Amino acid sequence: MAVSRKVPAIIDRETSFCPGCGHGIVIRLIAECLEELGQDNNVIFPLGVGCSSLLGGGLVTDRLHCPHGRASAVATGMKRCEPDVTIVAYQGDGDAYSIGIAETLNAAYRNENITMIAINNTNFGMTGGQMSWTTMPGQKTTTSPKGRDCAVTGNPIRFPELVASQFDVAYAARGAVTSPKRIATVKKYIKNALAAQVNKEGYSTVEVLSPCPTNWGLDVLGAMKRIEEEIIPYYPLGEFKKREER
Amino acid sequence: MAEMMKGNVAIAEAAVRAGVRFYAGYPITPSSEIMEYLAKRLPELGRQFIQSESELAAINMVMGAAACGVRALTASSGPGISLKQEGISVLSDEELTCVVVNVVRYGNGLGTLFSSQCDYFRETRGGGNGDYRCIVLCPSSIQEAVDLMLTAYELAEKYRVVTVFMTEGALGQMMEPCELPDFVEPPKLPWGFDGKYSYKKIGIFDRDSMQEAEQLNRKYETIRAEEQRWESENVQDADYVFVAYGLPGRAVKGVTRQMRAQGLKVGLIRPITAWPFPVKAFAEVNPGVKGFITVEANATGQMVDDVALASKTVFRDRFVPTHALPCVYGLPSRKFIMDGFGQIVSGARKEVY
Amino acid sequence: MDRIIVTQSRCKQCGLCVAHCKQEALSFSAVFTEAGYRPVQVDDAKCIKCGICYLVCPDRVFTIIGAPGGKASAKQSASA
Amino acid sequence: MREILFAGLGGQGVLTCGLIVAEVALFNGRTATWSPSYGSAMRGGAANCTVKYSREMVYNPSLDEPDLLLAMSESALALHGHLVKKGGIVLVNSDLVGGEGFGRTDVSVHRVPCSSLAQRIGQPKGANVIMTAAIIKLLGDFGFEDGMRGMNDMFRKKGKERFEKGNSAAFEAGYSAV
Repeated sequence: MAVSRKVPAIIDRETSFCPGCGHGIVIRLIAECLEELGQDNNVIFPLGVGCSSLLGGGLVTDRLHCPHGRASAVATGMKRCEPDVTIVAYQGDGDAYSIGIAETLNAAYRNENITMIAINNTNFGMTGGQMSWTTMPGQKTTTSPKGRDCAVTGNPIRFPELVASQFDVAYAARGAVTSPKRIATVKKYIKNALAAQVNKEGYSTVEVLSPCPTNWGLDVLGAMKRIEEEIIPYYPLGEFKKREER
Repeated sequence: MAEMMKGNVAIAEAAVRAGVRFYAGYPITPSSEIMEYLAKRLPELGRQFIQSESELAAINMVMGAAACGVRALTASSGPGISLKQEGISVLSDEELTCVVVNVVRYGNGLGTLFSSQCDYFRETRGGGNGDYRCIVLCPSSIQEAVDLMLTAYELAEKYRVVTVFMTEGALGQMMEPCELPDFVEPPKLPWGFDGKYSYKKIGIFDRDSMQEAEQLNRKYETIRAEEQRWESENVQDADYVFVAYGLPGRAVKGVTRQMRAQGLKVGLIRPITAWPFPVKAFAEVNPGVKGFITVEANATGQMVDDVALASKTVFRDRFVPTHALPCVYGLPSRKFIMDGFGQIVSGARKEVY
Repeated sequence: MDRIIVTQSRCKQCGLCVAHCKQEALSFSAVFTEAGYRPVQVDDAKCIKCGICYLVCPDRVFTIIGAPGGKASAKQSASA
Repeated sequence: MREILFAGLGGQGVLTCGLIVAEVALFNGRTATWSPSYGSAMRGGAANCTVKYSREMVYNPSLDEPDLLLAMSESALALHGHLVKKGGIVLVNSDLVGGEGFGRTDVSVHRVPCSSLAQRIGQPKGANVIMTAAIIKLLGDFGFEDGMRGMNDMFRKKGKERFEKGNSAAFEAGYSAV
């Protein structure tokens, strides 16, 4: 006997992401978790600018395209006015960690009771694969044509570790969507993050390592392999701040 | 009974009474008393106050609140409002509503703390990218400011635009007697998010920007036609009509009344909406008027452009010279106005347009 | 009875499901979708409705309907 | 219309002094404006405010040509002494202001040692109230009773009636000092 698996109604439409893009997986996981927590009809998504904003067309919920990088500030305004509605800031690494690092960090700093899901694909996907603050050392992008030189650009940022170690947040984790097992783990993390918000425990965030086959110039499976072999060693998976520690 | 109140405090309390449920802001002289007051006042009423990390974050927090359909407020000054322009443009694009108070101070860049009207261009033209307009209210007394605050929200919500409340450092800092308006129950606006997708807002990629642009333009045309506000006096037989708003508008009113008493045929138009600019006020002006004179607290004479355009609109068949008397900052003294007027009448001072 | 529904019109031929299907029940169709992809198709004889394809699919292509009793049988290839 | 410039150093109570005069005017049926210097000027040690009151609207609330200057410090007098209207009044805190370098003969100068007077009557913080009363008497628009009642009304509205006795004593002292 098989277990029924049906795409949640709030995302049951086509997406406009590239083939093999991890966004589609993560969004489905968020929607499943919302459904399981009884929040799928009680949610607002402030969306980042970049590929994350393509979620707008794929979502049948309240949602707002925020100015580039500001989703966590917008989320803050929403949460303060609708404290019983689940607020999910959905952003990419360029949005959340590069242009939006101030707003993103400050929401964590305030321990704002929101959830920020960041898709880390180590580049600015929508604008053509430019370097972001999570681009790997040596990674070639359209704006680091000789490979990222960290002596000049700084090192890739590890956001969940940063907020887990420096701020009083409720939950911080990192997962990857490279295999069914890892996807199941990401779902567990996202559910923890959303549950923390529903229980009013404070700021929760999950970063998801996700492939960008188009800009990486790899096929889908090759992109997944790159995450396993190159990216996970730099960006360890796991929970950096667990709910039960509180 | 009217009580002595500080401008910024009165504006903040008027906002509370107009149903503001959310404030986010960042301190900057000369506007800070607004947020200091609301830091205490809003939580008392179970409403929300956030000291944000920047003006940029503040306007985005306001955007979040506005998206949830509450009356939201932010206040700042010169450079702080510059940082808010991105958010104001997005709010305008999403047809979300809020009030942005600019307690104007003088200067480019970091500027100074002196009271001024140097942000006229930015507020009336829009400092962010795109094709939008904000309604701009410019009170000339604390009483007028508190009376306009509810109007600011009602106009914003009627047209789904941002209202800029353009006041001046001196008005924010001064005290004068003022009677506060009654309390309004904070509304939940019908387009506000509730988490249940009951208002079917669509995403930016689903929208038809060309069609929207036409609708927006029609909306702005309606505002232009319906919402011009001004005060004027002695314009029907005036040889010269002064145009001034805010505190300088009030100062010029006193001087033109004195000039009238001395037999000089001068009048005054005091815009209360800087956008839409009160072009209609010019239709009441003496057809034989010899010139318009703006008195502005900036260096370049900014409103003079709008006055020249209004003059062109109304006096189609003849050229009426438009002069500017920019006093840079502070308030124009009687002597400044009289000297400038003398130069204009004698021809020693050339018109701008 | 258990069923698997494949909404082929949504498929972008990324191949994640094909790669992860332990039963080798998934393959690409010879017929193109309107978007120009050769969508995934399921060999119902091999499919055990385990749901791995649902889990890895970024594009909402799969639905698994589990039913008590009865043998897994009829495949539905829905094009929405 | 009356225009008064209150100038001194931070902590001398010049802003409050101006506010009391404005409130007294309001209490007695006038309208009034109170405009402070603000911002970074506050940090420099100097403090001043302009009060205008009138039976009709005050058009221009900012500093123009004061009828009376209160100079609580030497620098206040040096900075603002030249602004006073011809025939106007300059009231100085003679405990701190020597009067050297103030060459005007077209204004009447009144000297009140308000700091020491405040100490003497046991109201060490009452120097500004002393000067308030002196200003009200010098301008002559409001009588002793009207001034006193206006001041006490203001402090009552602020919930500071516990200072009423002390303030009244300082007011009386200031009123008799000019």
